Amino acid sequence: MFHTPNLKEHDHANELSVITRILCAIAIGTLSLSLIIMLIVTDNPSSVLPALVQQQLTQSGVQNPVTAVLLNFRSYDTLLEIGVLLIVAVAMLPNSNFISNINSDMPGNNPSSGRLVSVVTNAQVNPTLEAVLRWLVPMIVVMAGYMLWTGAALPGGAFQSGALLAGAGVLVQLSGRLQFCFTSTIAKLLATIGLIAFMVVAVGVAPTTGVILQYPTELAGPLILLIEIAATLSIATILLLLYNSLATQIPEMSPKPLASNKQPSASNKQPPAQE
Amino acid sequence: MSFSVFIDGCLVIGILTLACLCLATKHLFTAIVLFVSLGLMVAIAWVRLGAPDLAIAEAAIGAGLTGALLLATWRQLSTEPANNDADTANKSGDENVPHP
Amino acid sequence: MDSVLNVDILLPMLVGLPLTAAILTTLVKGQGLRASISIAVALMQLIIVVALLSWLSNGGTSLDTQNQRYSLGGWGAPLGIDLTIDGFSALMLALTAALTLVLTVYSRYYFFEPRSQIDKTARFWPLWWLLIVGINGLFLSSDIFNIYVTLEIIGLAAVALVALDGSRAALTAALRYLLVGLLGSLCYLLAVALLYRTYGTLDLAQLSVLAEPTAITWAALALITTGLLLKTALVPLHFWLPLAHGSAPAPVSAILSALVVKTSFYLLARFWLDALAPASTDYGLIMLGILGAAAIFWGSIKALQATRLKLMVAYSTVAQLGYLFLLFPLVLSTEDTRDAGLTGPAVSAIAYFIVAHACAKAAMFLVAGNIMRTFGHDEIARLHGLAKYMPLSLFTFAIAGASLIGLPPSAGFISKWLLLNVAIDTGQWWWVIVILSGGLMAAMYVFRILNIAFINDDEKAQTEPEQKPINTLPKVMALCAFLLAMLTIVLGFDAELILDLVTIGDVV
Amino acid sequence: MSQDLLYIIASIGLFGIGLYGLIVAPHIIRKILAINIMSIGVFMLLVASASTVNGTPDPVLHAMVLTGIVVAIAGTALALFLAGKIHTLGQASDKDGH
Repeated sequence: MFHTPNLKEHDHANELSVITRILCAIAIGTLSLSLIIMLIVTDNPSSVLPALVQQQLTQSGVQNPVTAVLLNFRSYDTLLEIGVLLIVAVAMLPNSNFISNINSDMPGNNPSSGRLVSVVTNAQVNPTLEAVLRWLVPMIVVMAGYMLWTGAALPGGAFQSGALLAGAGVLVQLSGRLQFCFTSTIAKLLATIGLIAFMVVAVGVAPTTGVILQYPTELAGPLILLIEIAATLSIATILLLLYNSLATQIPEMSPKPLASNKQPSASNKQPPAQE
Repeated sequence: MSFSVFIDGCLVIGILTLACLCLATKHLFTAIVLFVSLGLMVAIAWVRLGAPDLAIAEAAIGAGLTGALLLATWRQLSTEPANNDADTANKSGDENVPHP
Repeated sequence: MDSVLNVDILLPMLVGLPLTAAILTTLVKGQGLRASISIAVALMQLIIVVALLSWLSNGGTSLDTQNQRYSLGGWGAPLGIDLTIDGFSALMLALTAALTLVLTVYSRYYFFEPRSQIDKTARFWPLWWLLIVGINGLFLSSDIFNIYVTLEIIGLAAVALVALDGSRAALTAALRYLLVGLLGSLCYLLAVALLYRTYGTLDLAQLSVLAEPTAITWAALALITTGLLLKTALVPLHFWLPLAHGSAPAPVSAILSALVVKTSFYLLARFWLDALAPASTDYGLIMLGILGAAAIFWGSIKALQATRLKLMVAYSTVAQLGYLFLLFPLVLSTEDTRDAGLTGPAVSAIAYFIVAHACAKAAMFLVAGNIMRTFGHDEIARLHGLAKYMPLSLFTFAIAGASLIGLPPSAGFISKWLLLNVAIDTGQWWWVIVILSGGLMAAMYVFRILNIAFINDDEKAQTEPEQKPINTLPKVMALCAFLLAMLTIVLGFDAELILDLVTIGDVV
Repeated sequence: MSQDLLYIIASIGLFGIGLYGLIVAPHIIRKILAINIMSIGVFMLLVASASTVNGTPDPVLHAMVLTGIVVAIAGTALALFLAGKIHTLGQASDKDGH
């Protein structure tokens, strides 16, 4: 904890001695046990909030209580939440522009200048993954659209459909056929569209209802759907950007191509395939 | 009533053992795989606790995307950085995992 | 229609404005444009805060508490999220706005490299404004889960800013800072879970009404304290701060030391004295005081041994943070202020100390940045004869040092004077010794630098080659540091400005 | 009622296992796994206390956990990114203490 974490797999540099490990284990064990006992003993009075949510649900414009809380009652939290995602996206952004000018001088890859998605010409395509994706990606995109739409009434919503779209993007990138470059202006716009839509709606409704982030009741449903669509786009773009800047950090200028087929990484449903 | 407690009991034991194994295994790749399966078990736990929204989010983000990010970084950490000689560059992760 | 135009719309504007600035600076191309947007937004933010303070000070006392709350989304406290402002948070917001303006102007020149290939400002400005969103959001929020989200924003933005210049030392320091930050936030989130289970509400005001000293509340308070002590870097948990603040770019380490570390102290004060006051035991308060005293001694000793100027200033932050934690024991024995929340002589003394330390520390880090820029290094041993080349920066360093030590004309002196008064009034004379010895040790490590920089003793001059500045320093950067140092002197003379600021807005 | 008891024990157990793993494990990826396990533990406590309400579970807690999951992946992604950049910067691993 107090030393810099080391990066080699089997590097036992600053391994804690056995005694300190046991002491740590005992200390953490007693603390957790006492916390568990405390939690079991005190019977918690049920909070007033769920009843309040049920009451106000009719005016919130959506039927699904979780979406109502996320995008209407506590919408300020979700606004800051997308801000957190934007922080990490910006922190990892320039790395991809460093990579892109490496790829651009690679023979065969057309320079991925300003375009978000560009086809990789002489990519080593993974045939099996390619065949599966021909079926899987359209289904995921339709599923994400459905998830977004039913978010108002059934479990679903912006975060889930954004994650699904990002999963589809990860699979497409793994198949090697397409290559994403996230320094293009379209990518930055997509990453910030969620925040922009949220801010515009939040300030736009203020003159009519007198309070920021308070939607007029009859317009609440459509406004929430508008915010959810924009949020889904920006969440999907940012999550894909996170994967892209981590996965393409290996500078491809190594002369020999990497292992014959790219290791099929975790598709978003089943655990990662075999080695 | 006792049957649902049995299911929850198995789920909880499964989750706790997966967590311990995930942190105790020798190889990093196995730890990441165990973590992804832990994420899926927790998604089932959310369904048992009556939170389907969270189950979808946990499966998609907690297990899927976090697993993808971890594997991408693990693959990068296991390949030597390109600045030293080129021939080690293609020593991709697969070789050095099997032999400890 | 008219209700949207009354004054308390300023509260959400304090968060919305930096957020729009962050979005704009992400999308806009060109370093110059981003810088001019940022300076304009910093000016607007200062104007908003001044308007807010004037509304609070004249309308403050007569208003009931309702008007200082702004319930976002119009749903009211338990269901929705409220933004509240009282004297202490108003002062912190004013400090944030002032520092942001000066540091934005400084960063405009610090990061301006027209020819460089990797444009750092594309990353710096959005992260800078998202950090300001987190800080303003935290000082305004009165919802414990919302505070968790703002803590997370501040943590991640600060880590991304520390890792900005990409050197190996900066990246390792940023990684350790991130791990510590995540651990602190998780402890805080666990405490939020415990509090919600027992009291059923997330709002601070309702919590302070409902809280009673049960085991669960004490456990939640203990978790909040460990989580926030990790983020405030009090002595046993301070290991990440010197490297993180030492290896960050100058304006970043300035705002980290002056503001970010104080946000978690502000939360600690808010929970211990206001929200969970019934659950705060006397031993806990004294414990925090003892940890503070230990921080003063440990930080000062390490500052004396530091070889690099930025590392020394970072260790002096660890030391000065110890002073802040003297608030807890000093509040202890004056029974009447115990339940008055965040008011009383001890709180106004500490508030004054926060302002004095913030300006002095920011000025010192900017001077260290200037020296680093002109000489390419900041090893203390090779700084001798510096005064010939950078007289203004050294003069600024001297004034800031005077405020840290607590010499008469500076704001530092007034804050220490107030602290001493409170310590003597409450009859805890041992804190007097701690305060005075802390000032003495601060004097030792500040004068050590000044001695080397001004007195170019002869035998050292022959042995080592004369230090030549490698590139010229834009005038504005030295002036920014000088302005901050002058602020401590101005505040030194006009003590009433801060003191009545802390007490306004509180309905007695 | 006993269902929540199980999950409360599991949540604090996960928090403890994660904390132990974070302190003991030297490698950065194990530390990140430990932090993720701790956050799963905290979320489990939140969801377990949500379902004690008879009938419909408490949506406010579910919204909080959803926000927490997204914050967790943001933190993890930044930590992995920093680890990756340190690795690509080269071998000079300085063993500095605090």
